[in-house]
Amino acid sequence: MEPDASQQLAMYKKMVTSRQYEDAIQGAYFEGKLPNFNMANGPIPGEMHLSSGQEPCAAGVCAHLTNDDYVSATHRAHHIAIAKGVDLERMTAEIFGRVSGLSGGRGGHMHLFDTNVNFMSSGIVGEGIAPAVGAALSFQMRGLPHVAVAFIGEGAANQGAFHESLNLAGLWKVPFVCIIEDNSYGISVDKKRSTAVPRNDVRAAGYNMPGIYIENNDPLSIYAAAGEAIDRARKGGGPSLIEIETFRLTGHFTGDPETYRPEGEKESITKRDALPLMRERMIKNDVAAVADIEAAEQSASETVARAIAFARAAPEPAPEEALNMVFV
Amino acid sequence: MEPDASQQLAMYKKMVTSRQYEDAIQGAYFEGKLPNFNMANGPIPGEMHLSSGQEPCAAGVCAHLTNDDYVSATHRAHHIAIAKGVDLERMTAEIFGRVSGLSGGRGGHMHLFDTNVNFMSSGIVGEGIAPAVGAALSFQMRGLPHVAVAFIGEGAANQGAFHESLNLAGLWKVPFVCIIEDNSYGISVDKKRSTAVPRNDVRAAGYNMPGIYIENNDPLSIYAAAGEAIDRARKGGGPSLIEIETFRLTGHFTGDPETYRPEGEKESITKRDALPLMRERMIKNDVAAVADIEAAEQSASETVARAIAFARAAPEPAPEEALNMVFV
Amino acid sequence: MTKTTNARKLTISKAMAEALGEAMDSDERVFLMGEDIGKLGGAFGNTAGLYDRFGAKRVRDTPISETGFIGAAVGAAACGMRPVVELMFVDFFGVCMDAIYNLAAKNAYFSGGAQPVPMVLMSAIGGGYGDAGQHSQTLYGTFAHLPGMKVVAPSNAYDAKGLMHAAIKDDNPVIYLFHKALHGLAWLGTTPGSITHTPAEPYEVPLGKAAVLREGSDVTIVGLSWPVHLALAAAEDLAGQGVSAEVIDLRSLVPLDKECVLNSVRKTGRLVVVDDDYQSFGVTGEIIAIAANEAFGSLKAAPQRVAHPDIPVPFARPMEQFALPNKDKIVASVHATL
Amino acid sequence: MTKTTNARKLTISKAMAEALGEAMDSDERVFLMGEDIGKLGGAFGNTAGLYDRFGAKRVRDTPISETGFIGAAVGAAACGMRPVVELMFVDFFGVCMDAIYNLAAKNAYFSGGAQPVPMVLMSAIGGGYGDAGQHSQTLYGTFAHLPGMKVVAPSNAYDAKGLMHAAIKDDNPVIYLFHKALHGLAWLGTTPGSITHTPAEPYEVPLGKAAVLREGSDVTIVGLSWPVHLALAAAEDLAGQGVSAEVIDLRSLVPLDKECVLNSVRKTGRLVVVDDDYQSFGVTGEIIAIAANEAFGSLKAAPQRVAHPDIPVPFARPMEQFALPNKDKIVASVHATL
Ligand SMILES: Cc1ncc(C[n+]2csc(CCOP(=O)(O)OP(=O)(O)O)c2C)c(N)n1
Ligand SMILES: Cc1ncc(C[n+]2csc(CCOP(=O)(O)OP(=O)(O)O)c2C)c(N)n1
Ligand SMILES: [Mg+2]
Ligand SMILES: [Mg+2]
Repeated sequence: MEPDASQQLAMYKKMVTSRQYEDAIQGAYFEGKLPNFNMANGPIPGEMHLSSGQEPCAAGVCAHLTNDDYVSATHRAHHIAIAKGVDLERMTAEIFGRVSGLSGGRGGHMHLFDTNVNFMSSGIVGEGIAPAVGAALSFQMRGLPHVAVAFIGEGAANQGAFHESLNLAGLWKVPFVCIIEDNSYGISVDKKRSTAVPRNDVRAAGYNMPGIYIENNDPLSIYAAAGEAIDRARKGGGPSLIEIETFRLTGHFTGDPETYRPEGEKESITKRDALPLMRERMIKNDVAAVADIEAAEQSASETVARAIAFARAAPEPAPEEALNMVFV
Repeated sequence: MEPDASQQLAMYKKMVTSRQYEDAIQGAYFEGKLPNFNMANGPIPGEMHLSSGQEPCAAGVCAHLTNDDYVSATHRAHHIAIAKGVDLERMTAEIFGRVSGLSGGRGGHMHLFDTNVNFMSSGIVGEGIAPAVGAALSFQMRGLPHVAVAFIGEGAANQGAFHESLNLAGLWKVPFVCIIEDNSYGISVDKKRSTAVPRNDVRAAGYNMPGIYIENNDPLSIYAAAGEAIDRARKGGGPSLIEIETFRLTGHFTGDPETYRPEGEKESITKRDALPLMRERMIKNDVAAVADIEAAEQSASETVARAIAFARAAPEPAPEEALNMVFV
Repeated sequence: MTKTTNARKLTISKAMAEALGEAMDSDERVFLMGEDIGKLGGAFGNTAGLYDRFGAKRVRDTPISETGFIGAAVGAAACGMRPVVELMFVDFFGVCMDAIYNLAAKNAYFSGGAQPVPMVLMSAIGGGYGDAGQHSQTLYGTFAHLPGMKVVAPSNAYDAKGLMHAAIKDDNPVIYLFHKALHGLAWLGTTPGSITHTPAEPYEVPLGKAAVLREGSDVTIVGLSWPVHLALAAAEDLAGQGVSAEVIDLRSLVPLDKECVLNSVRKTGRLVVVDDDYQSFGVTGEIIAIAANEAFGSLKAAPQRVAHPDIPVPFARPMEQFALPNKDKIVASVHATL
Repeated sequence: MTKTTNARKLTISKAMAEALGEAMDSDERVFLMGEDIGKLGGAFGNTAGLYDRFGAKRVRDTPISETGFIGAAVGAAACGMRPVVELMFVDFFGVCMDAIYNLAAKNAYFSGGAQPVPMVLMSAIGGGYGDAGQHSQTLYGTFAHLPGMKVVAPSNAYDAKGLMHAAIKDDNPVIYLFHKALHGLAWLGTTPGSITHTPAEPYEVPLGKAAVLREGSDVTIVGLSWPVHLALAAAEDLAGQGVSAEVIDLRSLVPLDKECVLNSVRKTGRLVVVDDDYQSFGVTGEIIAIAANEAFGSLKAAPQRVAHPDIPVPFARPMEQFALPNKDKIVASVHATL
């Protein structure tokens, strides 16, 4: 399954929007937090986990999804939310803790829900997998042609929730795909020190589903593999597990000094950044004209700027609003 | 690895002790509970999970263990405790809730601890696996030649704890063996309806350890496979996963009407009962003389009778004793 | 609680199964998941007959994967279903608490109300029959302490059915705890007072409304689930001693019907709280604190409590009975307030 | 608490790391497990420098497998080790609660005392810096409610070091909760009062002894961890208003130093309990219930409480600040008792 020219450009646009978004969030995040980095300060308090470098995973997978398809994402969710079509203005307002945010500021960056596009995220490693299996079950029970996708990190594949959820999915043959973004780190612990096997695709055999490993953070291979898996799931062919080699170009959280990285790693993964590589390839292969690419980039920065402006303009919630929505 | 004649007889003796023990416990358990079965009554209140039929798993594995080796067992623990050498009199007193019981009656049948032989059991499915990995870790850290073995049911292999523990074991290459007693049922749910794959040995590949499946509940094959795995672990070769086809000849709990069993199943597994089969084979192959076998059986019934008598004679604990040993 | 005498008496177990069946009949979105709830009808009979009526798709046996299937229920609830899941014994909450308290209970809040989680988690509580420390706990205080879930525990079949209907209709996660000593299964023995008239039609008992089971003027005894039957027995004894005890069945801890308790305490001036959960940092403390804080002027004596001491539930009968609340402990506590 | 002024001031984070290093020096059986505790030195710096000093075997980074490594600690403890494990945020307890409350906390009881579980579980609690509902909880009430574990939460570096030594020496599982607002990390901001003189030598602060941080005669304010600093600030304000407040730092919930609280309440006749945990069915209820039950005759006014309301911790600053306990709320509560 090869993405055609317009699909490639669309993916690139998602990726570039996501990257610009992360850059903008990073800028806003550091406001008021420097010179002495203190998480509590600035327009965006708390932890911040950016996805720069991992855009191909989200763009390649979500290219095959409609609004009805369900996606659960992790603490590192922005690229996925953008690829899934989450309302970026309300999402940004949420990250800024504003009243027009997706949850009116109750959840923040780690708790992004957009029911219009069936998107959720959470801050507990592995917590989103089972809900996606349950969403897939509901599609299966109701005879709907939708699929559910759980995005997780390679670190999450060692949580019990991963095992239980994948077994359920394989047992019930629900339309579910598990995407593991293998950025080779869970915070500071590299995969070799956390995972008994080099690649998690081998674990798929334990759940009666195909396991695929994609090297090199390549948007086109991701698109192809995810397309096949999602298609199969949609047609009743059951779940799949896809692990993708990707790169976390920033720290685990914004402000992370990344002292645990081996010498030279940052440079080497930066050289493998999929964004410029895809851009070059599109040009080289005549997939898109430079003008189209620049237009996409321009439109991305406008989208991002609009979202940030929307968030900044939105009012803060009234304190007592905290008491609402515990129960509906 | 073949057990020699005396080893076979020793295994048989463990198995026969275990079977006679379960029969005796079942008899005592029903006292005061009939005609209207009420769990609260009789000398042994609460649930009772008997192991009749599964003796080969315990005998074949524990034949390779010393008192220093660590074993964690499940709610269905009697055969394993007996094979591991737990003090049968104190264990029985515990099951009867007497003051001379292993914990003075605090734990009961689902909570059997004998620190002299490094044995524990618990009532939560999958709960014992991680402690065994931790025991193995302690042996590794201290340079001791001991191993730790976790016994679980096939149903437990779908718990998150299984996955997390096996990954840890494979990652740290600790001297650990996981034994899955596949009696094909978790209470009423058969393996086909709980487990995405027919056999759990395939899951070992996800944890960087050998996976072995043993058919037919055969004591000799179990002895051989366990011997190899334990030996390898003892020598620093890392963990293994062994799943054993076995048969639960009774209900999940004593009193279980077993209405969920397909027609004829009970008869067919009873025909495959390893106890008479092993007895016959030993005689046929001249491994043991009938007289030796009968002596073993006689000695087993004396052991069992002594244990039951010890328990019945032991006093009940003082009520206020309940307050002690929460903290040590 | 309308209780007529000559009538359709059900056990709590049967009342739950009946409510589930009715809910499944009237609402396609309702389905069941849990261990052994299919052919077996549930370890405690709560789904008896439903597998045959509704089939394996809507009455789903699960693997022993509580995090998996409770988490799946949350996702199914997000996509238009109304799952009812069974956690066989509440003691198992430790293997799946994240899916309960961080996921099911908080998604509504985290989504600003956009993604409600209409699900019911039913689970067996309580001991008294020798099942020891990992199969005899009640733990309702633990759920009630953490925000985002409603917590109910019926004391009789009438309430059990009505509360189940209300729980299924509720758009929030409801933890529905049934006590083994009340359940009506032969193999567990049953407190007779739990077997009550239960109308054959669907009806709701609202979540968050306590019931005054017996009126009295000298002392208020508060509890829920099994302990209210102990309280009723104690009240009967006390009546013989000339002490008039009011007995309140909270029926749910979240929402908590504070007003019912406070009104009674303002009337009687004396309070005894009875609980089958661990004593410290739990239900008894909360009820007493509410009374001390909001009805201080009415209190004529130190409030008392009868609860499970802070020890694991012991196996041996003399030790377990020692630890459990009982009628005599309640009577003694009432006397301590007089 | 011996606090000299001109001295070796440490943060809680450094005090914990120092105690861990000393314990590892003097006892080979002590080792550490947890996520990112190795090279990184722990998400909160509690193991800073220890990986270099003691190596990867005794300072073990783990996978994100809390049930696995906490359960493994129990097994290691059974086989002669004394593990200290870190659960990065207490909010993650839901994925491993079985290993904590049913396994670690009960094995001593289930073995009749034959198999103690000498382990420490340290975990970060608290919010106030915008980390939202799954990274800001305290949850100590939940642990304290369930039998078999000790629960400590230091309010300053002196206690942090001494309690850590005592916890490691203890043969029982100890849940050791350090509050992020006190921890002394630049990126979290720190309440200055938590940075105290800390002797360079090993010493123990006994588990279960509360500290009277400030003597007073009109009202008793009880708390632990971060809230005691709010209580001290409130007491200062109150002093200016002519109200003499006694401030008690419980330091541990299990064991609970009831006598210290009761003695103070018997003296002042007034009680305010401050907590950073959810209000209902938690710490404030328990302390008030104890006072109402055991010092009823001394109480001059309704006891009050200041706690986190029963809502998830909200993200946005105005809402989070609204939910947190603070000095003004405490002062107002004290006035309500006067
Ligand atoms: C159950 C649980 N344990 C630990 C954490 C703390 N934590 C947050 S992110 C993270 C690392 C996750 O690694 P991975 O799954 O690879 O995702 P990545 O951060 O690389 O995107 C950890 C340990 C958590 N949030 N939840
Ligand atoms: C976490 C947990 N879930 C459910 C149970 C209830 N339960 C007890 S035994 C059992 C079946 C276990 O099946 P398996 O692991 O195959 O062991 P077997 O009973 O066949 O020996 C179940 C579901 C439990 N004790 N713990
Ligand atoms: Mg990662
Ligand atoms: Mg089984």
